[in-house]
Amino acid sequence: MVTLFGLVLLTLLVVTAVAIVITPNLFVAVMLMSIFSLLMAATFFILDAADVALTEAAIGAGMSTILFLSALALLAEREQRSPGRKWLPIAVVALTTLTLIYATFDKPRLGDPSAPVHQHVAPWYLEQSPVLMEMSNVVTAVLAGFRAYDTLGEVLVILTAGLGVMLILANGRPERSRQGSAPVAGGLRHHLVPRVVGQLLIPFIVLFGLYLQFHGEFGPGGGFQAGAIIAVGIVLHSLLEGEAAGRAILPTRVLVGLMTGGALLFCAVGIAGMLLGGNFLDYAVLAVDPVAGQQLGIHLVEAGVGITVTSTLVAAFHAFADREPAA
Amino acid sequence: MYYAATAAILVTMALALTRALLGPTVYDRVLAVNMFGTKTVLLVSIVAFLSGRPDFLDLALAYALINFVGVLAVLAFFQKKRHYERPR
Amino acid sequence: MIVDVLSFVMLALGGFFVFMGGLGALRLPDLYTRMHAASLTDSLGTILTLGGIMLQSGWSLATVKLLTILFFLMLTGPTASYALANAALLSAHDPGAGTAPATET
Amino acid sequence: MKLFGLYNYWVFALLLMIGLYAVIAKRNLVKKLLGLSIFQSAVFLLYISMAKVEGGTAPIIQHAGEPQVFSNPLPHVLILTAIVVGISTIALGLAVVVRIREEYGTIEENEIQARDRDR
Repeated sequence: MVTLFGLVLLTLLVVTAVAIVITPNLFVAVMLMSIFSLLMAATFFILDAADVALTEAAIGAGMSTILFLSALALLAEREQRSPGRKWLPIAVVALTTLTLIYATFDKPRLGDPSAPVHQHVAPWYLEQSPVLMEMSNVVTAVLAGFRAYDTLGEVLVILTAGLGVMLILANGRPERSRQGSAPVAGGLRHHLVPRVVGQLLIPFIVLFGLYLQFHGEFGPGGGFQAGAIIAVGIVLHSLLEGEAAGRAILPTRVLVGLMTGGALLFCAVGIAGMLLGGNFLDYAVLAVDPVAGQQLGIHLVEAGVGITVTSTLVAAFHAFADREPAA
Repeated sequence: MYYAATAAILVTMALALTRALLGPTVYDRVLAVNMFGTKTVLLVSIVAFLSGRPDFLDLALAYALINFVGVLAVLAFFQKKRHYERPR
Repeated sequence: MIVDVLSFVMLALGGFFVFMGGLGALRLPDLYTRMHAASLTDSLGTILTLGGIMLQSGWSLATVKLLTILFFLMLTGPTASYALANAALLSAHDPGAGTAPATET
Repeated sequence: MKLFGLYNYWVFALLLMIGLYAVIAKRNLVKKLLGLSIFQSAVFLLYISMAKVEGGTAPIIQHAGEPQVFSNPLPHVLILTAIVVGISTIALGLAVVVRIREEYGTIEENEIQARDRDR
């Protein structure tokens, strides 16, 4: 029965995706993208991926919408109709779709326990993470423990992308933004009701993010999800109180420090393992008891991930929100 | 009865999506997005209960908190747009 | 037993109100009436649905979490509707526009 | 349910190609980025669908020792990180689009190319 609900959600997904591509208004497309993300998150949840659903909700419905909107405020909202010559892309896309669908007939059907994916390392992870690390959330154990090297790479990609956004948008027009800085800086100060409720929510959002950060070994949660949710909380403050106030609590220097600091904490944990006689990112040597060492290492690594993700997303938001549209 | 409630929520999701597609004003679409968020919270709560894993209610909580920020971001976007379009 | 019946009634009513809200948001003639339908039934449907699950799960951590969700939804839902209506009104979106079909019936 | 056993993969193929269409056929750069997001989400859907095990539950062990079926945690890990990487790369793309708008005054691909030719 729940699978049937999943089918309905998938059908709605396709409808939304088509609408996103068709609509000429970019603001509408971004709104539909937000719906698309919610549908996607619900689908992930039905497919048993609780952690992924949490990330998709925080990123897709929260951060992604906010970033697209703050970029769109600097751009033209309406897309120009591109004339003629549509048949070629449609033909290519239709042909590839048919080929892909034909290829799916060789795939094992959904949920087949004997599918090749489930035979290799996954059973070992499921078996060993409660033993080696005493962690009940296997996703966290794999993310920060067994495949930490992988995650380190991802964190560095996020860091690089965040620095890239800041550098690309760094050369603003200082003279002009000084002249006309005052008016938008107010945020939503004149919308009293949303402002009061929003301010009430900020501590709860940040607290919830911290809960996810530290509860990640028992339930859905971890550095990535927590980082995204805390970032949404901080961005909410900037939205309500204006850019200037948002920058005042977390200046760019601090943000850059946090971004790199999180990634460095991750690397430092790895190097500490090497200095103590293990391999890079080998947590077992961090404490006398190997299990305690594993847990300590995972907590530190997750903290590093959380710090980097939070500060990168906040910095990207500030980079867009601080700019004024070109004349 | 859970299934009936879930089915009602899914149908409502489809209706809200139709409203988001039809428009006609941008506010209709934002309204639809907001509705959609609430429905997702309800859907996740029911399915979490049905599958016997109440610890997944954390997800519903996350959705409830995040969705509101999205609406406020839209509001800030309108305000910024209005501000830059008026003087020029 | 009584709790079961009560929770089933609440779930059924919750589903009904949620559906009605969706129908209203689709069928009503202009923005403000649609907003009215959507936001009111959102609140009522949420209370009933989550209440129904709460009755089923008894006194446990799940109920506390559900109460928290309900609290935040009660806080954010009406605020979002208010903010939206306010924004629409500020942008000089005329409340009377497009009500013609409603007066016909 | 057996009939719909491949439905997830069909939706994956459709979404992938809808995203690809936006990237190759649309001239608006923001639209291309939205298409890229859809493309990305389609890949996420493929991975998560593969991870599902019939009658399984999310890979969070509740009571140790009790035999339970769990879905495959590995694709979850890969996609979890990919979502966050995805948003940071989309932000990077948006930053480039904003700079292009400032330099060229437009975000339509054909107009940008026309400007380049004139130079």
